[in-house]
Amino acid sequence: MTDPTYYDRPLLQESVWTWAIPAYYFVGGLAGSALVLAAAAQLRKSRAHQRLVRRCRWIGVIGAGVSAGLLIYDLGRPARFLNMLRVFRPTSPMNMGAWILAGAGATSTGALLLGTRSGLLGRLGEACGYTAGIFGAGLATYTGVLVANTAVPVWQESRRLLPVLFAASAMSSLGSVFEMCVEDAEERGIVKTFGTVGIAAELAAGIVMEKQASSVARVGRPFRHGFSGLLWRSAQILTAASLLVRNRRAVGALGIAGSLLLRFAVERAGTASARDPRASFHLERDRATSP
Amino acid sequence: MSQSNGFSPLRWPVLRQLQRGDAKGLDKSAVSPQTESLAARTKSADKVVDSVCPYCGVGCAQLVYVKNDKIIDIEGDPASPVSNGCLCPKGAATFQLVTGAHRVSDVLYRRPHGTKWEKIPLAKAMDMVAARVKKTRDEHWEEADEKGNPLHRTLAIAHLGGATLDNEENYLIKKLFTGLGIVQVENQARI
Amino acid sequence: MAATKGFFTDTTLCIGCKACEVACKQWNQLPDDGFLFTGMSYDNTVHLGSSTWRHVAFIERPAPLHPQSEEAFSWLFSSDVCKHCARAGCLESCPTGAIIRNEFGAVYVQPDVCNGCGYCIVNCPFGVINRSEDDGRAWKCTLCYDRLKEDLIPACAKACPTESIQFGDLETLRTNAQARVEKLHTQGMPDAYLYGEDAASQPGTEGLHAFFLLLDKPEVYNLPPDPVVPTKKVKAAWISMAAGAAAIAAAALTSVFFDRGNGHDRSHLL
Amino acid sequence: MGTSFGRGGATTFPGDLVNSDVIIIQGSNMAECHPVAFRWVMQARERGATIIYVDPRFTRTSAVANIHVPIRAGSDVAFLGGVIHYILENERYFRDYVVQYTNAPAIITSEFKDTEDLEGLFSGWEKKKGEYHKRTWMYEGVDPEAAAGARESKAGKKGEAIQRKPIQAERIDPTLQHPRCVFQILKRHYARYTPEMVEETCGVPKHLFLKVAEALCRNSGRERTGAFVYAVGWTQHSNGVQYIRSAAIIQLLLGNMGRPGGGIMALRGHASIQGSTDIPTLYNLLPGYLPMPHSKHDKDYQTYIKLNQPPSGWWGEFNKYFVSLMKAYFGQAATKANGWCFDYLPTLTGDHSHMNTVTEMADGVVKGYFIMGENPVVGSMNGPLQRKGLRQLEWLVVRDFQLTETADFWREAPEISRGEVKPQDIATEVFFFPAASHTEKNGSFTNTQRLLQWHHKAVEPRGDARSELDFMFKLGQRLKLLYRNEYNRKRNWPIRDLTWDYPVEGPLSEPSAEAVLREINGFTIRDGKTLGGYTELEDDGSTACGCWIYSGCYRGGINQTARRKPYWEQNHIAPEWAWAWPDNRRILYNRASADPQGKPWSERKRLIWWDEAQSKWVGGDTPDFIATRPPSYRPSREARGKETISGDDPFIMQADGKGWIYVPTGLQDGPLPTHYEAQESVVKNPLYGQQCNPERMEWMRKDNPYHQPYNDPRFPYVITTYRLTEHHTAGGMSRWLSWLSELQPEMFCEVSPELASEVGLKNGGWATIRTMRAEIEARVLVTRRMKPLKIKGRTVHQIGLPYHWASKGLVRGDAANELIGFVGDPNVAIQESKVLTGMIVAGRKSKERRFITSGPFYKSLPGREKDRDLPAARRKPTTGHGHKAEQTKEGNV
Repeated sequence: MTDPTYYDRPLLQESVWTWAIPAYYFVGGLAGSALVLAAAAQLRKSRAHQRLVRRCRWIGVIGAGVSAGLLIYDLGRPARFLNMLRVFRPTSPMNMGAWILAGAGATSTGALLLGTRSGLLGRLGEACGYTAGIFGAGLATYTGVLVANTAVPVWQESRRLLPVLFAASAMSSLGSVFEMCVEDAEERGIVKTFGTVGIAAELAAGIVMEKQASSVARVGRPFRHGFSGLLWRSAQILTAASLLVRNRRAVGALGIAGSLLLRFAVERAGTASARDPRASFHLERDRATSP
Repeated sequence: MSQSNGFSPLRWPVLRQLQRGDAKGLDKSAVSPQTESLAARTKSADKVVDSVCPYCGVGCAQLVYVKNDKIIDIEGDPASPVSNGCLCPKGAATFQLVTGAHRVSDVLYRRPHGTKWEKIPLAKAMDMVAARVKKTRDEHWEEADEKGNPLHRTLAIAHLGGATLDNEENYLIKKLFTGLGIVQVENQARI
Repeated sequence: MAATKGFFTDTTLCIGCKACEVACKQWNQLPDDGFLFTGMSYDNTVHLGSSTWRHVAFIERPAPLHPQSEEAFSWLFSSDVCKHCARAGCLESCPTGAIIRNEFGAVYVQPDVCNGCGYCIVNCPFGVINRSEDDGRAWKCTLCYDRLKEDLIPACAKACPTESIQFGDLETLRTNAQARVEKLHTQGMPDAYLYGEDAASQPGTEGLHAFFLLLDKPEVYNLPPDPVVPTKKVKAAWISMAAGAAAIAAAALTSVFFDRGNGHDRSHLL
Repeated sequence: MGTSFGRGGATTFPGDLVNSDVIIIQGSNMAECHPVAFRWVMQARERGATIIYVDPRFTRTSAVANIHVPIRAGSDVAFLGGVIHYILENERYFRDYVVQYTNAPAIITSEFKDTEDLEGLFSGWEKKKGEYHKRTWMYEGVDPEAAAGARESKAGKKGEAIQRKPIQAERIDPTLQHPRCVFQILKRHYARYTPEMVEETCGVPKHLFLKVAEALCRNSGRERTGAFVYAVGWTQHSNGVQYIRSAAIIQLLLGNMGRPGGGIMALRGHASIQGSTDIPTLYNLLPGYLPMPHSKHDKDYQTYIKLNQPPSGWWGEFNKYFVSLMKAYFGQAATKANGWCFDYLPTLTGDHSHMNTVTEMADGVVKGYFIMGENPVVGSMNGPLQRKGLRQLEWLVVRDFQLTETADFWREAPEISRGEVKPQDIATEVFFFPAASHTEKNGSFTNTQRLLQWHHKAVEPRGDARSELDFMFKLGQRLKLLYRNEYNRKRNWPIRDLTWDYPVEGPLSEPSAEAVLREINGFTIRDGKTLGGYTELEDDGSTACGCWIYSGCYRGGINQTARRKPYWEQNHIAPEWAWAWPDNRRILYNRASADPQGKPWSERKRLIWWDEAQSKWVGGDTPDFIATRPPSYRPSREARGKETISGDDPFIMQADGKGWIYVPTGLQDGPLPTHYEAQESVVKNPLYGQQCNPERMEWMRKDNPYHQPYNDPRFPYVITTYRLTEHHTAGGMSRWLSWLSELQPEMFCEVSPELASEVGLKNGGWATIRTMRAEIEARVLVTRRMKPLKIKGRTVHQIGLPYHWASKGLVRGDAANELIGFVGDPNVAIQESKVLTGMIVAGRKSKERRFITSGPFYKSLPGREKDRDLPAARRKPTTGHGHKAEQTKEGNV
């Protein structure tokens, strides 16, 4: 069958997002998973865990703040960032994300401020903590939906695993951050398990997702070719490497780099896919032929 | 800034969604004040003037919308049997042709051997041109040829242009130049 | 709510004059999108975008156009525009409510609300909407919403000299289009077909309010053969998200409750 | 067309094309250059009409036409001759129509010799003068001396030169059998224009040609009609008029004139190009196609009238039109005693058309130059020579919207950017006046269908911008002032007596355009009452009228051109929308839509008919006839003027009331169209020994060199130039607009894949195109729309060049017209810009000198030049400025 295009020009508009958005995927993920861990740790009322809780809350609060900053920075009209909360539009993952981020920011801050209080305020703080955990779980995963809910073939075809992948990567990145920056071996111990699970899941999810995306060869192409392919592979290698090395700082560094690179790889893959009219054409033809 | 986020608590669309029980917020609830007051700019025109496309010879009818002595829109006149309101890309660009920044609004003068344009007053320029015409005409007048055939003319002055001008303008050009004894009057009809 | 309006673009009547492109820019006062010689036949504006809301495609085709000629060459034109899909990706993905569906059934971007998040851009399966470099907002065809409010027809349809662009009530347009296709078939143009005229023919968008009569594969005109609004496929992603969230929670609880590092003892020692 | 039917204007209007059963578009890329007029062609197509398009290129018109015929540029006369041959051979002509309404039965003098006998020349060729003496082309029995009116001066425009001294056939043969009747001559003349010949001359495959001829014939006749559409693709040739004549002959043979869906539609490229010939800014005409007096012939008023007022036909009223014009010009001063100021008029001594003006300029004869709304440096031929001319001027006045290449010739030109010429060395004094746009002034345009449409002022012009009306009016006032003390000299009387008292209005006190239109319409001297039409004009000085054919446009003191009654409130002719000349007639010669007895040839194609009851002509259009003259009317022997038009003579402007298949007088280059090759061609004339039109205008000058007439090894390719939808002529109204510029942003050339591979051109890359005149560079567009043609077994490549760009504006590129030399049609002095030869190579142009005006450019070939002309036709004398014309002293070339 002939394979026509219009002078090989793109069918789709490519994303206008800057580096800030993939960076936000990472930071948001980090903050999100931190808040979940905090909420979990909050359940165990031990001083050791209190330290962990506070540290995670700090990561959550700062992370949420930085996230908001990155998002606003990327807007065409930053002054209008509040419009994100103008409507409630369930069809728009970005709108949902905005509410989640707002919620996570508010509750985690509340938890952080009230966490040490006693009495009613203290209990309110606790409640905030658990809610923040729930929001955090959303924050760490919704970006996967955000990316999947597009017309960009490679992103669309990654939809079944992208949120899981981002979730895993969020966990691993938290682990890595602790490996690198936290002296307290015990806290590290707790997070280590958390992170290691994440790394394993991240690697697994990545492989399966690439396979799924490539069920139409042309669609999965960006994972194997070009700059996006390079990023994608490097991300996997770095993450895997973080399991092998001994030095904990190195482990942390590799892990962070890995999950950061992962987000940029996904971003680049999308752009490459949007530039390739055949990706869309093949995907749609394939779907048309095999119902 | 001011017109940014339509975010006055009372007009907050989310509240409207709640009132309407609109779970998705895809249409009415999300309408902004500016959208509600949206209107075609031609609605506010002070006058609409009948005109004709200045490009090719088909003669498509145009309507020129004017507000505060400024042209705000030019489009086809649907009543025309010639064009039924249609315009080609050139005709559709007439607005830019007549209002564009490319148009010069000063009289410019380049003196002999000059290397730049100089602005001069319109009246002065007209006087200078009239003087040139007289001088050239007087110096290069031909009353009759060697055989005594009548000439009554000057070949030293010529004119070019007319196909883009109005009939009335062509009439005055031909009338005045003929009166001056200028014969080399030409236009795009031959170009 | 007024009757749903739309465009029927009949490419067999198009002469590629580009009056629609200019009439649109004139009415909407849009800037040029650069002066670039592309070498793509007579198409130098290439694609729809934030400053080009009508775009005429020029296709030099090594195939005959029956019944015009047996010779294996023909030149096709098609004036592309926002499809104002019945299920619109840009609309459903817009987080601010800047993009709405108006009383004419058209998809409209409210410039006073848009904050330029850029999400609609990756959500249009036709690559129509884009963000303006100049003012950071997303722009596309408005179906001349401002003109419709005054009962004026859109600028492009009004200018079109050969009625290739027809504007009107969607239902009427659909009937006319069907008749047109049948006529062309009897006149020896078996390739003529309608693109996206209703939900049945294009379930992915549930039908286009701006649909087309084409003579060749959609790809030839740079149109997707079977576009789907992203939200129709995203369910899997939401499930995946739930799973992911659950996984994090589970992992968190596990690592917190089953960690060997016995905090008690040490806290005693302190 | 003037010579065939009597009037130069398009005989119909685009809207009427919907009634056609077949439309042949040739010499016009209608869909691209007149998209809105093409609306009607598309509607005709949807109604089942066959659209046939003949053009060297596959254009946007080809894309939607039913049949596209690729043809070698410059071979149309051969193609149309082939059609005529086909019609005659297969007896497809509309016999009743031909016998009754054309001069086919007329018998021609025995002295006449056809191109068949003389290898491509007609009888009467005069070596000495280098032109024809037309006496031998005359009808038999008509005094040739009296008839040989046409002056040596090559003049007129688009065949609109009115015939001086027209005549009526004395002897006719209704059976069309007489060997010397026009019909038989026609048969012999076109005998060799066979399908095979068409194939080898035009490169049109025989089967395709036959398909076209058949489609045309099948859709013509009593029940069906076909129309021809042309534009400058036909006129801009060294025998341009004969292109149109060929179509006229076909339309007369098929009976397509004066009927709905028939006729010949001339598409004009400028808003008022028709108007600027009706009210001419042309040297050889006065308003209403009255000829400018010629120094040699029109010694005085009486002679002028004697030579121009025929005894028969509509022009029998000539004197009334002329006297009324002089009253409009000179008012009270024009009296019977002084011959209505006849000797106030300057006279002609030959050709004073644009190209001659430019050469005279280059030779220092012209000192001052006005240019209004035109950009000749880009729009006219041989740009280098145009600029050379401007450099020799003492003063130049340019009126435009912005500084054009013409206004800036002294600082921005190829030769200046190359340092061959320095601004400091140019002595020309230049005035630039900003012009008002059509939205800033009142006035009327006359469109391509002779329709006068008024446009109203919407806003005042900005700054010093003014209308030409205002400029001319105030220039006139100043001159009257300057001359007021020199009225003792007779030469200044015209200035003194010129009526120049137009009322002024508005904040800028501009002259009233309506007042001028009223003068054009005409009024009575005594009580200044506006006239209702030219039938009210008198030759006793009691009426004044600025342009007799426009008389009636201000009927009843109402500006008829401003009428805008919606089309849906009237019939398809829409007579109440604006006003058309003559007398608001929309389809000319519509008397021919009815048979000699006055009944429509067919109900399907009825337009006007004779109503016995009201005893007048009635129907959808204003009759182009004497409204109350019954079909049965026959003129008496001593009838004069209008009275000589009998009831069944549809072509009332013709002396004999017939459509002229054969033109006994009024044309310079022959009574019948004959195929000649262009000045520069790739092939030898396949039909005759005579290569080019023997009467063509040439300029033998160092700065206007020509290539070999054919097979010039240096210039193996055919070049043709044209416009695009997205730009307007020389770009003055489009290159400065972003909305248009982005659509076609750069100069490019169109070549076939075959040619591209032959010379190594890449799509999107650069190419350099050369002729003897100049060298330009352009981006390359490789496209299958350019198709190499097979001519006599060899491949002929054609190169397409749009001519919109130059050195200024938002989008730029070299100007195609730099390449083209001065060559002209003898009848109308229009230039040959649609076909020439040239060379194309890959890559950008060299940095060295590349303009012929800067010295020798190509080495001339060894050996003798190939002949363009038969020995008999050769060595035409040259005038002072290289122009080949009647004998004059050797010049300073």
